[in-house]
Amino acid sequence: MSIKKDNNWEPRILAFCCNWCTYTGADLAGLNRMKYPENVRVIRVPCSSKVNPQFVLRAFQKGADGVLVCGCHPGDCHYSTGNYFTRRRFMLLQRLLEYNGIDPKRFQAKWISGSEAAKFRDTVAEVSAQIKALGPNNKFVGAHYDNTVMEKEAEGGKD
Amino acid sequence: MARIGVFICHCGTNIASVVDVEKVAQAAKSMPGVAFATDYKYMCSEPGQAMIKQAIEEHHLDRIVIGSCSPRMHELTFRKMLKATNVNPYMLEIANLREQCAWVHTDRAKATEKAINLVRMSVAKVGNNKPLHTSMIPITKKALVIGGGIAGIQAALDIADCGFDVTIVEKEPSIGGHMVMLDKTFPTMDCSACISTPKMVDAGAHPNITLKTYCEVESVSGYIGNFEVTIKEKTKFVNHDLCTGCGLCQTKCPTKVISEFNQGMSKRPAIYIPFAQAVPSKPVIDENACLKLTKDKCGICEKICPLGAINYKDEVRYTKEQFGAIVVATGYELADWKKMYPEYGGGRYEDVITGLQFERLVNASGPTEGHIVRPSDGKEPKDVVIVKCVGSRDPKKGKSYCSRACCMYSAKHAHQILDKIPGSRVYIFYMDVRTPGKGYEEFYDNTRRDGAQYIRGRVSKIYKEDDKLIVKGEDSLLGRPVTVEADMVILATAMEPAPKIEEVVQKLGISMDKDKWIQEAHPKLRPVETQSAGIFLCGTCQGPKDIPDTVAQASAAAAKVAAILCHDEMETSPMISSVDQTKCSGCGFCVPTCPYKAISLVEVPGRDGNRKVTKKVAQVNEGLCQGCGCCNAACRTGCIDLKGFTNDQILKEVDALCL
Amino acid sequence: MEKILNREEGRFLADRIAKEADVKLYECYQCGKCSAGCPMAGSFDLMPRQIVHLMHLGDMDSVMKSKSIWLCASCHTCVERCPHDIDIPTLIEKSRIEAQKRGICAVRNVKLFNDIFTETIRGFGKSQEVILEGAYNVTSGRLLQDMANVPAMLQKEIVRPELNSVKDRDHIRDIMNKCEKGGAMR
Amino acid sequence: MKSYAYFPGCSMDSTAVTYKKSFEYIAEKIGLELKEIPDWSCCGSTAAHTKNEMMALSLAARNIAIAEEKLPGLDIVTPCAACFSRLRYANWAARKDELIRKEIQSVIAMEYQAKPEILNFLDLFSDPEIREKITSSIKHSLKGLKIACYYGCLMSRPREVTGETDPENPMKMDEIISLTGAEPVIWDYKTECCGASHQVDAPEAARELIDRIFRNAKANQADAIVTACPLCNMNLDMREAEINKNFGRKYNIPVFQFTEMIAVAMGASASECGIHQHFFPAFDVINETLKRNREKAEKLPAAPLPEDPLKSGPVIIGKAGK
Repeated sequence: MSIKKDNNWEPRILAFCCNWCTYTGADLAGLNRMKYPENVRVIRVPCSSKVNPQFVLRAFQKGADGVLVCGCHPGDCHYSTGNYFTRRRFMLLQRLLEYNGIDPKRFQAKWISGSEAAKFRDTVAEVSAQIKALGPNNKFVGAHYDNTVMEKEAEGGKD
Repeated sequence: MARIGVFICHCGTNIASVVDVEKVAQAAKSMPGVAFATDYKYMCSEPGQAMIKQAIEEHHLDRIVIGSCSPRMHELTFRKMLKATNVNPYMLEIANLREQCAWVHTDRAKATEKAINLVRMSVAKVGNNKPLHTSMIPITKKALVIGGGIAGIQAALDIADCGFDVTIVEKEPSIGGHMVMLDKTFPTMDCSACISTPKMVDAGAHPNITLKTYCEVESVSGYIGNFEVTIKEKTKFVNHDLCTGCGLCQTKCPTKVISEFNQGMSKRPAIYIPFAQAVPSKPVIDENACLKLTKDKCGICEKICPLGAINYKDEVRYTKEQFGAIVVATGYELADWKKMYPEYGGGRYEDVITGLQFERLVNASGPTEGHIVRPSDGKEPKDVVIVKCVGSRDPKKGKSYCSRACCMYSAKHAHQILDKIPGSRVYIFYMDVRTPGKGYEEFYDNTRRDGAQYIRGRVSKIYKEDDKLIVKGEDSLLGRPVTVEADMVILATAMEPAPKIEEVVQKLGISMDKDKWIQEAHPKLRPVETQSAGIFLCGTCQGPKDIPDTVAQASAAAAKVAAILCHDEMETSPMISSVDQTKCSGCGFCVPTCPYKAISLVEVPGRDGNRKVTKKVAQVNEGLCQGCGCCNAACRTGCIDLKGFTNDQILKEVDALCL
Repeated sequence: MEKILNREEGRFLADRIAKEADVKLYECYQCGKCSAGCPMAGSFDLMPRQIVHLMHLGDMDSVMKSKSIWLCASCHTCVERCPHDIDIPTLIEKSRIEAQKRGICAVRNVKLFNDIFTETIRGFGKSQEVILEGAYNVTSGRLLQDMANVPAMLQKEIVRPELNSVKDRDHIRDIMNKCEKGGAMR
Repeated sequence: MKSYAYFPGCSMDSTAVTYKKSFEYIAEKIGLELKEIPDWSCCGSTAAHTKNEMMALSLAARNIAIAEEKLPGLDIVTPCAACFSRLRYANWAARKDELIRKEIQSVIAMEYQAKPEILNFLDLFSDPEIREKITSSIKHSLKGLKIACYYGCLMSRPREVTGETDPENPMKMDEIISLTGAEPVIWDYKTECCGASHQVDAPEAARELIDRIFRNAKANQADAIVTACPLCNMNLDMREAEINKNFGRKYNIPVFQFTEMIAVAMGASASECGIHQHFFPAFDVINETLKRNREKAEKLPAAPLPEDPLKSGPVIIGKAGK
């Protein structure tokens, strides 16, 4: 876990992007040579509904400063209804995070279609600026979490 | 221990000009599990691929990370390449260093740092990849078309012409649907029967087409390539193998009931061929009307049938058949305006008719031999009102959508009245006139030239005083209430999905929109597909449309079917969900999340301590699963997981990102 | 006078009225079914449909100056048949109350009759046909209106000359005053 | 028999003589007792809601509040469509929005829960028990008398307030009237507005509405119009002669209250039910019907409801062939 203190600190933001809309939109942003901050890392998933709230918790636990979940616009889901589940799940998760003292701005869900390259760029810039203003996520720094428990869970209780 | 090979592509200068690719490759070497790392000008080129293959050999690599362009670009290329090596094609991850790094950043140091991070994430993920294998499923080279209207007929003919067997299931005694009821078709004023009956005959005579009239789909199981369909054949009480369609029975039958085909405006016998050009031209007995079947009297048809084709003891039959693909063409029905609009008389006035009733009235083979007369007294109407949007564009009483065909057929009706009845006047109450089609606006122009009066406003009330129907509307362009004393009123009623569409949709495992029209997979790019692979749609079951659009869609659906049936077998994607049944608690939470109904609960033997028990667990149908992973997040025990995107793999990516 | 749409000041008033009436003005697609079925439309200077449209444009001025808002019989035929369930009677009622607040009234006699009616109630707690008709005829200047029926009324005992009255008149007066003064002009 | 709180309304106490007499006759015969709300006051009528919404709600609510206090647990019936509408509005508004209920409470300075249901006379006479009693006390048949049942707007609309499921074609009165043997006709102006609220202050605009109602009743061969409201009745009855004169019509359609028809059928004399007290001569048509039926000495009653063409299936053009 890294502790960031210097003034040139850049947040580290994780973006889960669905393969059919947002990931395509992000590729299009590249194709159009749009520029946005370097601090966003995309993880490709088939559908935003694949994103388990556990992934988000894990990211915060490991020191990510922000998490974005992006998918197709409601009604346009490649798998017809997946993003409705996403929306409901993450509305709940946001409240849970807030309850745990994580600023809700650190976790956002956005709908970006395959053609909305500019929206992808703007979203990244905007979220990045917001999180930069919030400062590093120190919530779990020094907390005595036994990560191995989750690790084991994640490995499917192989022991 | 994994032996990972990392290959960083320069993409000419596309990546290398912003990212220090050598530094990335260098950094990769120290990542856990990496046995080999290098960079190269063009990884996707022949020499690039050869280099990777060679590295696999030399360094005994068992999984590969390529840092290059987007996986959406070359993932398939590299998978294909791996097929020729010892490495499973799915033991591959691609770090997107071009579209999502080099092209969007300018700061070399930061971009390089990000690239290293991206590669680290891919390395972490690939370490948990498992070999996956595509499977091949054989394809039954036969299609099922549900519905024998113009959409179903056209789709069946096109598929059959490609050389595949087709079965049409039609619930009525004849194919033909609504089109054969119509008199003329806009905007060309072709005789509808003249252009649709030849197609019906073609369908009946085509060596590759089997007609199953008076039949319904009872159940559907299986998946693309191999649907198993049970077809229910309703009781015809006439053996069609013996019957020659001579029609003698029809003429002698003493019972007369309302004719569905003539929209209630004439009668037909209990044993009947619905209309003259029916295909097949063989009768069925209406069991609710037949004296023999209801009261055990009469029996004339049996006595006079020269071939002994009548069988009062007929029973419902079920047959099972395999199909490779299904086309849904269940069509529409007119909404029952009588329930929606008590202010239009709610059906009390005989001279307030629907557009479809008018089609029968004006049709030369209809109940009046084409004479437009009032149903109540047989007089020729002079003043006719046409009311558009009855049930359409009315979210409170009817449907919120526009039924699309009414503007044009109302113009056609106006034209026909003005043409056939000298001195007649036609008033058309409309909200908007919508004519987006080839030759449509011109047709509307001509109708106005014929003398049709278009009045912009919705009708509020229709009632009868003495001999006249009083129609009250507003001329909203004048801002003044207006009244027309009409002899006849034609309502352009809304189209709605065929009755029992819910059952069809449920049996097929496809979905409907809020108005019960069948949902297409994508409104623009996959307009004739449903989201269930192998099931296609065409015609008005998808939404209101006119004949040209219906026929175009039917041929499109046929092409999609042919594209499946032309293969002997098909490859399935291995990146689908699977259940670890030893961990599944059988809670069933995953079942409703699946848009494809691919998950079901099954009973399997299990153990409770020492006792043998059966327990319920989830099971994924591999033919139906499309690999979205929605069920994964719903699973409480984490036992259902998407291959290629397992929870484990993604968590490893997250961890690597946060390092 | 020329109307400049973007300068219409009535927009906020119209929007507030629409909100209170739970009406979404944009839903109206001007089909005219309301006006076609309106029994009073023959005497209206603005069709019900036009009232909705003017409110949507923010031109409350024209709405409040119209006769239609006074002539509406509150029969609710329009909303019953409206494809979008737009509650026109409530829009009209609220517009009329706003017009009264501003001293606007295009049909004097309707207001007059209502005023007399409410005053009768304030006085007696029950309505009094005889006083009502008499007072109205005197103040409106239509002295002979409906007078032809009076002899028949008396003869057929349809109207008795005695007055009905509530015992607790103060209560009624109290309620009415409170509503008028308490700013309860909802 | 179920007991009810009774809100007569101002007109029942003054102009609606025939309504009052005939209802009291029936009530006595069948042993129906209504408990009048003590010191009730005007419901506010049209005038109040034209001026001030809270006044309209409060004036109506005062009566409901008194009923809640003095006649707890009883539903309220009222013979007048306008009173019915205003009282129901008050309850509807108060039930929908707690703030409105509280505001009304503070204005009327009384406890107000909006608990009792508000019923009109048609609801009351649709009570199976009352209907049973009426059926068994019918003596004369009004068979052959064609009736246009006029419901008016306030008992029908808006449906969320009145609870009417079919405001275009209600049937309650038709069902009640058919108990007398009289034959309700199908017509189209059952719930069209008669303009009663503007007959005094805007007669030029409102008279036409009356004309249209008579015209449609005539076109559908009605011998008489029957109402269930003092205002509708007075409005149509009092102005029929004027309409004939000013519009050049020859309507001969008396206007009754539905209770008069029942009272007559139960054997009331003219003075007991008031049928001679109409503006437009109404006695003869009843008298002739009774005479005709007495001569035929027909047994009673059960005239069929108007045949519903919807149930008899679609139209056959066969008729056209004639």
